[in-house]
Amino acid sequence: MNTSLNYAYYPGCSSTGTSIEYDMSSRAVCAALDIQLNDVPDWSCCGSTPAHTVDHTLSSALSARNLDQVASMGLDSCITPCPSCLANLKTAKHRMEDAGFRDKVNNLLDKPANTQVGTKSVLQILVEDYGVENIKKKVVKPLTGRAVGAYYGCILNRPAELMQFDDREHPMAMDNIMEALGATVVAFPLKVECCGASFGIPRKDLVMRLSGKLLDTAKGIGAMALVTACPLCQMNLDMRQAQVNNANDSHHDMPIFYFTQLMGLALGLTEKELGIDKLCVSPRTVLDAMASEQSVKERAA
Amino acid sequence: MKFQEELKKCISDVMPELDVVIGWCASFDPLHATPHFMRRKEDIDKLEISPLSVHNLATYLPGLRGKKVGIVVKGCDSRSVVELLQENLIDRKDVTIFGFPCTGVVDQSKIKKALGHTGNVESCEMSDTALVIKMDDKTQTLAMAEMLADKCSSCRYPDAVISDYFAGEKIGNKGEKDVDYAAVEAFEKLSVPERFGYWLKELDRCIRCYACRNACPLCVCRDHCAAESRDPHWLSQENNVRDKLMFQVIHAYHLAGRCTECGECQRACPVDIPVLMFKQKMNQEIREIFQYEAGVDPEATPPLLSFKMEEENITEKVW
Amino acid sequence: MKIGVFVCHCGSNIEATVDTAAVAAAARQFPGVAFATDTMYTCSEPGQDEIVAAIKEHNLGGVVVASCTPRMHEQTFRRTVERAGLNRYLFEMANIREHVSWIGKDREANTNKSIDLVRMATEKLTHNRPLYSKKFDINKRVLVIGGGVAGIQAALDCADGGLEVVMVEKTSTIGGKMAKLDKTFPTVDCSSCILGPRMVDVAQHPNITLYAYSEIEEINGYVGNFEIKVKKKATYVDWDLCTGCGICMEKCPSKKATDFFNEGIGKTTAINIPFPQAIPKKAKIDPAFCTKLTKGKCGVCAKVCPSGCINYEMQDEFITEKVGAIVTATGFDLFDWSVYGEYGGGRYPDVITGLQYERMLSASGPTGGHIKRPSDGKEPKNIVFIQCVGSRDKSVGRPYCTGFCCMYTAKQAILTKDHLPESQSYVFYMDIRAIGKLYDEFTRRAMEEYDTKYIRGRVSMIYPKGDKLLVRGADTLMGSQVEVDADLVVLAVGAEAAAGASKLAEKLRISYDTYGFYMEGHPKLKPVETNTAGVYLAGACQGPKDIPSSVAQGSAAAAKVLGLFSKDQLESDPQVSIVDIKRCIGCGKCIKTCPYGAIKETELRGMVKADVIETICQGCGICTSTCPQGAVQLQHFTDNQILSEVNALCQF
Amino acid sequence: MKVINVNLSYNSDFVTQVEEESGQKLNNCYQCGKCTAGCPYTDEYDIAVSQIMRLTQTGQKDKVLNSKSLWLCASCESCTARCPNKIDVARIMDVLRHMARKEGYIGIHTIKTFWDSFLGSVKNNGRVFEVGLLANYISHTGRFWTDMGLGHKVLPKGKIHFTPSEMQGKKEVTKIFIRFKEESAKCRAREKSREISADSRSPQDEYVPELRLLSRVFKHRNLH
Amino acid sequence: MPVLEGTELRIVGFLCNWCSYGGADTAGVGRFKQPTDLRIIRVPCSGRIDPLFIVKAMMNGADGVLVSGCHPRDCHYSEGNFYARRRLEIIEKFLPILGYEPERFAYTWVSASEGQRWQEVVTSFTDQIHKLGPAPKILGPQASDTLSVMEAAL
Repeated sequence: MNTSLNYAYYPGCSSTGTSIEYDMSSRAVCAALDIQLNDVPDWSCCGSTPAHTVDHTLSSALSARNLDQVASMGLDSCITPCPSCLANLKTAKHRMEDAGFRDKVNNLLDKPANTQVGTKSVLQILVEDYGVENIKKKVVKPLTGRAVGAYYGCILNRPAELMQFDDREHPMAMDNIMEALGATVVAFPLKVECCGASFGIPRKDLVMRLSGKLLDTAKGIGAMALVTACPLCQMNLDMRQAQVNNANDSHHDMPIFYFTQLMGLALGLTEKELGIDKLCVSPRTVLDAMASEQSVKERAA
Repeated sequence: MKFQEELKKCISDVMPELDVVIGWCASFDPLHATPHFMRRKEDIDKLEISPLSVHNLATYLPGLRGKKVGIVVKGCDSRSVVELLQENLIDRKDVTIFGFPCTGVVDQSKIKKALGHTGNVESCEMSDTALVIKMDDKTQTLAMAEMLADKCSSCRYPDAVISDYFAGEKIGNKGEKDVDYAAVEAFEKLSVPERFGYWLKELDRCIRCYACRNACPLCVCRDHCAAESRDPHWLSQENNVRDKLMFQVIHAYHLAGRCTECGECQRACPVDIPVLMFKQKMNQEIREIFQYEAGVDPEATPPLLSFKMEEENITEKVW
Repeated sequence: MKIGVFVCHCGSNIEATVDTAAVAAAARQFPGVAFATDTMYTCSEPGQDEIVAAIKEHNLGGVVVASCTPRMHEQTFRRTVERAGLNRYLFEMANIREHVSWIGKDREANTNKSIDLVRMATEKLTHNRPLYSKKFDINKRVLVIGGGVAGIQAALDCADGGLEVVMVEKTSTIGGKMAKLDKTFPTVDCSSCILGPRMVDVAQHPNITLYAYSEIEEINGYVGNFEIKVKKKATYVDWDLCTGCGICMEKCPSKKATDFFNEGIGKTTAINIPFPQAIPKKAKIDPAFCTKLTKGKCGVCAKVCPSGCINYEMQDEFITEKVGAIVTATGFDLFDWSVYGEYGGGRYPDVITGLQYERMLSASGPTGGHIKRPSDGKEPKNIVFIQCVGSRDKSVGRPYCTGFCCMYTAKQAILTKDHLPESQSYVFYMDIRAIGKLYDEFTRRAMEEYDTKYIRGRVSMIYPKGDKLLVRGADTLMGSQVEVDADLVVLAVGAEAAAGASKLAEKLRISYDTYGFYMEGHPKLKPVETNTAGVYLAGACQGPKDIPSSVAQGSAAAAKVLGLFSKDQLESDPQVSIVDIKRCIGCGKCIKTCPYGAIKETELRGMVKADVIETICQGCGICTSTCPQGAVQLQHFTDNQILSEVNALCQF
Repeated sequence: MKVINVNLSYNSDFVTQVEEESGQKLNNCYQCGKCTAGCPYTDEYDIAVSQIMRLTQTGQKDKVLNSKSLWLCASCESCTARCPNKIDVARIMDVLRHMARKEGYIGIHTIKTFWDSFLGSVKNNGRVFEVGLLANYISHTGRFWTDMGLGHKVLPKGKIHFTPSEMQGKKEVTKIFIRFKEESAKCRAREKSREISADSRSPQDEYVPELRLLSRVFKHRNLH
Repeated sequence: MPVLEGTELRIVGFLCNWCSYGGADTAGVGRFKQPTDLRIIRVPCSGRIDPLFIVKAMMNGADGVLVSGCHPRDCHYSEGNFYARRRLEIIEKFLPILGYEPERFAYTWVSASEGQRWQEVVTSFTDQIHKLGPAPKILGPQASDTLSVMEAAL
């Protein structure tokens, strides 16, 4: 296994707020696996969805500034937990390969944009660079006992030509990790369906319908919890779960973890450092079930 | 040369079975040697091996096919013999090869340059380090190292690679490693028009005497050289630089994967055109693309007469 | 040599963008040109007569025609000059249509280019020499590769025409894809009822030798005299003894073998006969599943076999056959649809291919003709058919239309209603391709009489919902997204070139297109010929085809073979290499590089020389570009001929 | 129902512009509907994405740019990922939205305002300041924060900060926005002169400067 | 009149009869527009092409030479293009020492069905040659005939 994994790390805005626990757990897990993360100095917003809905040059310019920051660290690639940031940073690099477009972007920047810096997701480097087998070796508290489903969201691996990661219709990265952690993984059919994304505020009704459908499906296949890799997905499914229940009068009580949180637990980290307490839907029952199952196993052993 | 007597001995031993043995002997002046065809024992005494033994005697072999021939070879000459065997233009059973440890031969043009002219040389004493030449009743000493032919200073095969008798201590062949293409690389630094102009200038001197071809041990077409044929009609017989240059390219391409860089073509050129460079360039490519060197293995198949379905070192243009 | 030049207008095809009169005028100035003119249609009868007349009148020694590609009319015009008493090789063509008038509209540039091409042709012509072909005997046997319906048709037609036929079939029975079908469109008659008898004819025809479970190992030789190496794969059953009684199948304990004939619907035994009407009706062992062959235990079949024909030591066997012509009928394979992740990529058992569905519908199939969901064996109610899976889809590298899916889907919808009156079929389609006699009427019936719901749009995803599959597609006519709760989904999977098609093509020395389908000699005029003399195409190996067209091609190919064999001798192409014996120094470089071993060493006054065997030489000219002294020359493409073209184009 | 004259209503400039800015060839679309089939938002669309493609192909500019669908697309890439003709449909939707903005078509006010507020927040802070963004959004939609109910869920978890996270480079970011505005102004001028945009209604709205409405937010908080 | 002065350059193509010549025909039948500079010499197989033809063409004043044959493994004569590939590669690498840009020569594979590909090949190769401009030409029997002009030009 590669002993000296070392990356520039771009947290993204939501890590300072609504997805703070994703950031915490990502850092904690990487630390536990001796993966060194170096924060991108004075990073700014990638522009997210709103920017590219307004204009592609603006969007790429906002991303380009951060790619420059990475370059200033003397590195040629960085990683981020957030798929939306990932998409923007990758798209910027890709589009700026076209000279005409690059010039337009440079018009908006202080100094000409760097076009060499590539971006990967935390998930991608965990499965590709670190390796599921090696993760397995590090497990101290297997996640036995409860069935989890993996939900990837729409842009983690799409469009395939750009993202270059996992299967575009049936990604398996998180499923494989969860399996390695000892969890029972139920095949989630709507892995790449949209959750309603950034419409939570302007068009809540959309999120209610789409996220509702996801939760129904998850329940339908007997998942007790979902793992996600996306702040927006997690927010829509977790923070808004109560709203969803009201809107569709359903009665979901399904914990929505960041995959890094469950990884952390399996690697023996504390709930505190993984920000488990920051989840809106309480994961207590599920976690306790896992704990008890473990103890059963231990006694049996 | 200390091994000379030893060599004479074994030649005379085998002479009875041979029709002729080819070597070198003194020529019109002390500064030149000339090919020496030995048929009788007494001829052997005239055999002289020295830094003046420049000629690649392999050139004579195809013409003597069918006869029992003995041949004295320098390391470089022996590689031409290997090529002739590979192309079954001579029969191994009819050829007896005498090798010796070659310490290099001189480049007459360098000596001429050093002395101004070589009109009436009275004597020439040679040691490993120097040539002492008496001429116009004054004595001049030239450093041997500086007078050696270029091919010798970077020689990788001082000992015959194939021989039936070897006289003297082998020096040791370096083999196919670290070949020196400095000359070619230097030339390629020139701009495109500069290169083009250079060859026009050089070839302009060419008098179409074809000494380069006649000296080449691997120009085996003899009377049917493309240069003077009407079918195929590659070249006109006019005195124009285009055809002169074209001939050099034909020569180089026909030698691709065969040339051992013995340098006879360039040595033979009466107007000193650096025609060897074409062959060196060709060999450089052959070596880089096919890791092949001619004149080493009589059993090998040269690269242009074979192929691989997947060529590791050929990357084709993508459109 | 006095040369005549004829510049063709080809109606307006050339004249529209090339000033043919100007080309002719320029040609008159070329050395050797005694006569030049432009003509309306040079290939027409008056056009050809004009050439003949000019040759006589100006006693021309050679002719240049500037018109279309030589691949089109070189033969035509060679015959023309021959009629006028010239040798057919004292003729050259300049391609000023495909290579000039059709690829650019700049009249000046085109005219100028045409003049160059004509100059080139005349220059070459002055170096042409009369060539005379030799006659050689031919072996009037024909090899048919592939025992599908196209191959069967070709074989029977040839055999009935009195030719000896060798048929080589890769699987252990002939019948191909058609044998797997339940019914055929648009008549809905039973596939095996119409194919069965033809298969039996093949088995019984005195002129046909059948090698089933065999493959082509090697092909040598040339038209009239091919030598074929056939590999008979080990069946572990002595077919001379096997009676096809089937006891071994009843008793074989390993019943988990892949059932290739039934497209993986259900399993079969390690020793098996693919289906009751198989031809030949002989058993073979699938070594991957036979415990005797894998673990050395069992041997039941050997014990029960009444004729004692089981032989576990059997090895592959090689047989050489000599034939004069080859018909390739290797058919097609189904596109691997598992690349469609959105359709489950093969993870959902109740999403199956059309061919699997056929086996389900067939009374001789694994379900005995009952439609059952592979997952739970239940009868489906809602059945969704999805068209264009692996057809008309650039994103999976299959931009072409397979052509017969629309029809078999309609047929399957109709059959579904017959089998399950209560069921409802839905068809997601883009366009309905129903060209052909009674075809459109047939698809209409599916809608009008059988109430099949046709929905115009592609399907974007299929996912399980409870014990059903949710099919989400579009109805572009309604302009909305639609969903169907399906019990069974049948994919109209498109056709692709048969596995290994390209490998066989290399052995046959025929070319194939980007997708592996074999190239016909000419898209319009040589539909079953190839560019290799004596090799013909039949059926879907040339491109997706339905049964009628495959059969038609089978007969067409047979007609070509019978035509070829109507002569007792063929004329060899004189465009072969010859050795100038005095130039040759016997270095043997040509012998080393000849792909056909067509050059041998001879002796001339004690000197080694090269010698070309004319009938074996195929005229590639590798030897010519290999020989340093130009001693071996490919006639009609000699160094001097090509050099004259180069000089004509590049005059300093 | 309106009869459309196919040649007169065909706006070729519009088609060319879409093709240039998206780098996609509209004629590659053969209307199989797979994009519509996979689009999670079709329910809310006034015009299905495949029909947007068709209308764009046929140069029906006004109808397309007026569509609400443009604003409801969440760029989930389902259409792009599954298009049999490898058309980047999502990108075309983006481009159409850009044009709609430039030319003052505003399909859905709330969504546009939300995005503007978001960018306003980025413009001022270099990063998104969630609370500020919300406050801003509320003040411009006049809608009382629809997610007030979440307040008591989220606040105690320390996920919400009432001051933007500080960064030095925020000026650089602000400059990006300013330059962008200048550039697009120039561009609009050029287009006007070329008379490409048929009718350029209201000029592009500026990103509303963010108001520090912390107090108001606290009020909401006290409500619970 | 060899080429249209100014607008065209002299480009010679050597195409094998079975694949590339057919491919060029297919392009024609499909009316795929192409630059007019290229003149095609038809040979049975790329294996027939003596690399010296290419040098001959250059020295006779060609500005570019394009060779095209069947795709490897798809040669009508099964091996011709394999030999061709080696020989053409050698000559391509050799041209520069004579004073010709290597880009003036290219070889590729186009099958009879690849009309589109042929169009791309011709178009991009022609552009490539036009970017390089005319090749150095030998203007007379004596070197001086050429050199004087060259120096004047430089």
